Amino acid sequence: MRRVYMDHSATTPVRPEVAQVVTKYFTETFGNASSVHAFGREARKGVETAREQIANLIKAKPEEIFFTSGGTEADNMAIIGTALANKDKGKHIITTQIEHHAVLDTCKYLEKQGFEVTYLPVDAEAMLDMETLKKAIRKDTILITIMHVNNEVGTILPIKEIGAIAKENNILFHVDAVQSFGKLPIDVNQMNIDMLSASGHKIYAPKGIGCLFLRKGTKLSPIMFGGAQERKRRPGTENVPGIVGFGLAAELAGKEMEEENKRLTKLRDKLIDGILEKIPESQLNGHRTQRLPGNVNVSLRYIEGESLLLMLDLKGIAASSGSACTSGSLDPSHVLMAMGICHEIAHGSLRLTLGKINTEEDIDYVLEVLPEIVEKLREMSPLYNSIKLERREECSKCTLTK
Amino acid sequence: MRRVYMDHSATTPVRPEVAQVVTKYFTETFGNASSVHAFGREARKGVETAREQIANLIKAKPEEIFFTSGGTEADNMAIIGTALANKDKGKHIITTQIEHHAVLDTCKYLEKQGFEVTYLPVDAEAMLDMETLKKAIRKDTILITIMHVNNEVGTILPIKEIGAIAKENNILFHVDAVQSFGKLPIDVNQMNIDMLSASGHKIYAPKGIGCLFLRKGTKLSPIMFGGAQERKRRPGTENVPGIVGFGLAAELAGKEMEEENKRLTKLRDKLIDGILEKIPESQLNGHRTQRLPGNVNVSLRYIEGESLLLMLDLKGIAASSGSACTSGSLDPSHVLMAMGICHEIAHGSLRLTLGKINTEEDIDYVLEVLPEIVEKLREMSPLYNSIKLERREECSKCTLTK
Amino acid sequence: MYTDKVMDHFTNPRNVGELDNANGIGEVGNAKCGDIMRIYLDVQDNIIKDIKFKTFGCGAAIATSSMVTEMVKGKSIDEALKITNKAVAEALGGLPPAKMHCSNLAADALHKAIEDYKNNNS
Amino acid sequence: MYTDKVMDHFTNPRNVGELDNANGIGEVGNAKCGDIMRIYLDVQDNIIKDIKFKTFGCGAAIATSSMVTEMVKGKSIDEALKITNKAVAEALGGLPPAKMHCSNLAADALHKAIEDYKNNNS
Ligand SMILES: Cc1ncc(COP(=O)(O)O)c(C=O)c1O
Ligand SMILES: Cc1ncc(COP(=O)(O)O)c(C=O)c1O
Repeated sequence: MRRVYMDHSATTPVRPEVAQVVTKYFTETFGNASSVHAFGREARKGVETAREQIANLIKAKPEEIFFTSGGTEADNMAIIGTALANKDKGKHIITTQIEHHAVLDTCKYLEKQGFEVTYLPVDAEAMLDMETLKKAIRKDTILITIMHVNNEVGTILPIKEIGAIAKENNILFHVDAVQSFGKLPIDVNQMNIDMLSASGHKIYAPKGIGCLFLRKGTKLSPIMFGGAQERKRRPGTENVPGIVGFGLAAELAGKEMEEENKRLTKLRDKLIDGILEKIPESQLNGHRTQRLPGNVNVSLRYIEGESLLLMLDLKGIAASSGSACTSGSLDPSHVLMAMGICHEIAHGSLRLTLGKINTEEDIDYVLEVLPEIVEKLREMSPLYNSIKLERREECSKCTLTK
Repeated sequence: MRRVYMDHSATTPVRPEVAQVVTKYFTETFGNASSVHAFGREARKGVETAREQIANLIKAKPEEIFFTSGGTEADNMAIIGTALANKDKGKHIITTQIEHHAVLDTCKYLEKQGFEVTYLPVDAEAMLDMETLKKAIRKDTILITIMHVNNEVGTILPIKEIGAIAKENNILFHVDAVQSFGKLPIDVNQMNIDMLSASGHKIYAPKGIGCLFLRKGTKLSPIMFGGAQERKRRPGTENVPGIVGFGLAAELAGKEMEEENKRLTKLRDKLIDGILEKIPESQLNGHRTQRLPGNVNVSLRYIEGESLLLMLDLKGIAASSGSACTSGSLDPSHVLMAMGICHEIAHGSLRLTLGKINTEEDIDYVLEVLPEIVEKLREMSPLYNSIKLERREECSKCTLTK
Repeated sequence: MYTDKVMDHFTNPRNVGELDNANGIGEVGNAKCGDIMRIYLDVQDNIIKDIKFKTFGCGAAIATSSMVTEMVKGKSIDEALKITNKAVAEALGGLPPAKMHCSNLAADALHKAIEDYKNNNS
Repeated sequence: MYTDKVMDHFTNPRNVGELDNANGIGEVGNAKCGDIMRIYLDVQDNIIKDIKFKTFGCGAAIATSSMVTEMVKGKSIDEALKITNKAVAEALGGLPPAKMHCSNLAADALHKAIEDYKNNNS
């Protein structure tokens, strides 16, 4: 059976060049980077080269990069670290309703610790309004934390404008760039970013490695305690193979970005247009143009996301959904909810995220298989074609008023 | 040049069987373990198999194992998590003076948060006295956190006795087993352990993966926030390749433990006896018999550890030292200090930790090279053979009174 | 995640559709939660002569709907009333823990349909 | 970590030893901190005719000791007094940041030895 992986925003395979170097650091250059001896010094060299590669990609200085165990830890470090280090200055944090849980749940934790958090609403395309942001700023605002690209619907947020506003108001600015790092150009200086989170496994490096960019001079309280690694900011034996792999993946991503984005945008648009054309009562979620090149997110009315994923899976297609049944909670995606999409339609959302390994044939295959599956599930659905449909009120009732 | 790696307590190479399976999970079974589709389900299967492998090694249940980014995170999770979850019951924590910084610095952080910590002294062999422990217990003691094997001097602490005392007093017991997991038999039930930290890279698995055993029903406040992974106890995309590699390494370690320990004990004793015999004014640090099979820690008077390491390194031998110059701080090893060893002698400490890749020839090589190096450095040392030696008082002055 | 039996009923659901001559219809769940099951009954002399379902929901929801229709087709309504959600899950070889409540409602829908039939004929 | 020059002076230290006929001896550091440098001078007509050192300490401590002896051998004590710890580090092609203070004391030891010589001869 043909296997088509279209879940690159969830995770990516490690690319062969990276797998090779990581393996070398597993078995040959395996030293502890803190050791004095040659095994240690060789490992240290790999770590520092990676730090440069990562810094280069976002126009930072190598000494501003701190390696973490992934995007979640980087988000926690930045947000909790800033809150605790600046709690004497103020207790107010601004974020959005569409952040990843690594940001949202961290903010909720801080609320319990006495901080106040404003969760900015977004519009129907998951876009943030700058006036809304400006109005939310208070005298005691110590941090703005906003994602660059939304992981579900792919909308690209106006980070540069947000950075300018943050700077004007002298507020620290953290960007969750887990979905944009290595995929979109980032310049931490031009964009006035003070902190930025990234994760390796989204750009063909291993899982379990990420980093935080922390602008020189930015105060941060640590969230973990122990050894003096990462200039005393992140304790624990450095994950040298992961770091080296992440560095190489970042460098390659930078080199290939422009061309790969052209390719992915073409594939993405073909897929979006094909779905909207072939499947009635389907809609695109997220911004049509301010959108990550590889992201397709559609809602296919009258059907539920998990059963859709299972059907696709039986045809070899790997995708994801914002349905409650795949989120582990009772509610569908908080992102789709924040965009004002009703529960029923949110449950029927489908995310296809493209990457290096996808070809035009993959797109054709999905466009061949998906309409049949949707038709089959709709035939089973009591919501579809039902004379009783008009009587239903859930959709109007459940639409969250933002 | 012959290369002899004798720093296995710092880190180990990934063993070939493990490297192979990890690479497979990099490029083939690369899915996100939380995904619904086949790529995700295959990854999930790997994770759950690993959880069983780890649980088996310490006689725990699979659902009591939570994967972390390493030993440091597991220590932080256990200690901070227990403190915060039980702060209404009491504010007192008991640990020892010879813990790893991942435990010590976490305790120091908690002291700033209003907790009280007793750091138990140890004797000249880094052994803990049970009466001292019993006396330290207070009505408001909520946690005892004590390491199984000391990472510097290799002394094996009486975990079973400590566990019995903890249980008798109804106090939670956390064990930093980073240096014993996979090397010594552990039974969390027999030993009355409630929490236990382990790390992959000490047992031939990759760096950046570890775990916390958490006895069912034990309350723990989280230290990181985000996704619902690891049954909501540890957020972030699971490091599937690392987890799978850690699982396999744990299983293999369990299978090979008895035989490998016999082999390592023989090599260790040959090395200890050889050094003490060939090098005058040398001493063994740590317990002579209650000692990790692969650990050799000696002090070679009149010389300093870093220069000793450099000399050894030039001969291809990788080792470590408790000297200040290798610890990143101004003082030599806090472990040697706690054992009452004077600064001067602590600076001249040398740790050689043996592992799978070491052979009897390696031991012979070190026994050939080390005495010459020590002689050379002593010739340079103003402390050696000096008529003024008698006048020096540092040694008596600096010996820390415990 | 799902047993082979669940996947079989999910991919080849039995008795999908509506019954024009239904004399009992039952529905549980709502679109907000992502699950709606509707069961159509054709009851003759207290025997379930025909049964159909339509379900909006996850794999477990569809499989349990299919399974319950198969379990009661040809049975008396008294027998059908004895069938529990748990029995349906067991007949499928079990469901993932997370699915045990939210998507395991097919017996409820069946009972509602029988109730509806009884109301219609009382 | 260390430059080639540091490693050269560390592995082949110049002027190791003591001088029986020393007329100036200087020592800095202490064993507690893990660094002791002792410098022996044989000064004749204000010229450092011979110089030796003994050092207990890390690689940087040994290399700086060796380097400083080479830098001043044959020089006048006035010239020698102008040599700073920084100059010694530079002559070695630099030292790791962590080593800049703690192990970079060789010039201090030299100055102390010269002082000792002056005291002995005043
Ligand atoms: C936007 C965003 N932030 C944070 C994360 C968390 O990253 P990680 O899984 O590496 O912890 C992810 C991905 O899971 C993400 O998409
Ligand atoms: C006893 C002990 N505890 C904790 C740690 C920390 O483990 P890790 O480096 O995996 O964070 C180590 C090793 O570095 C150790 O030896």
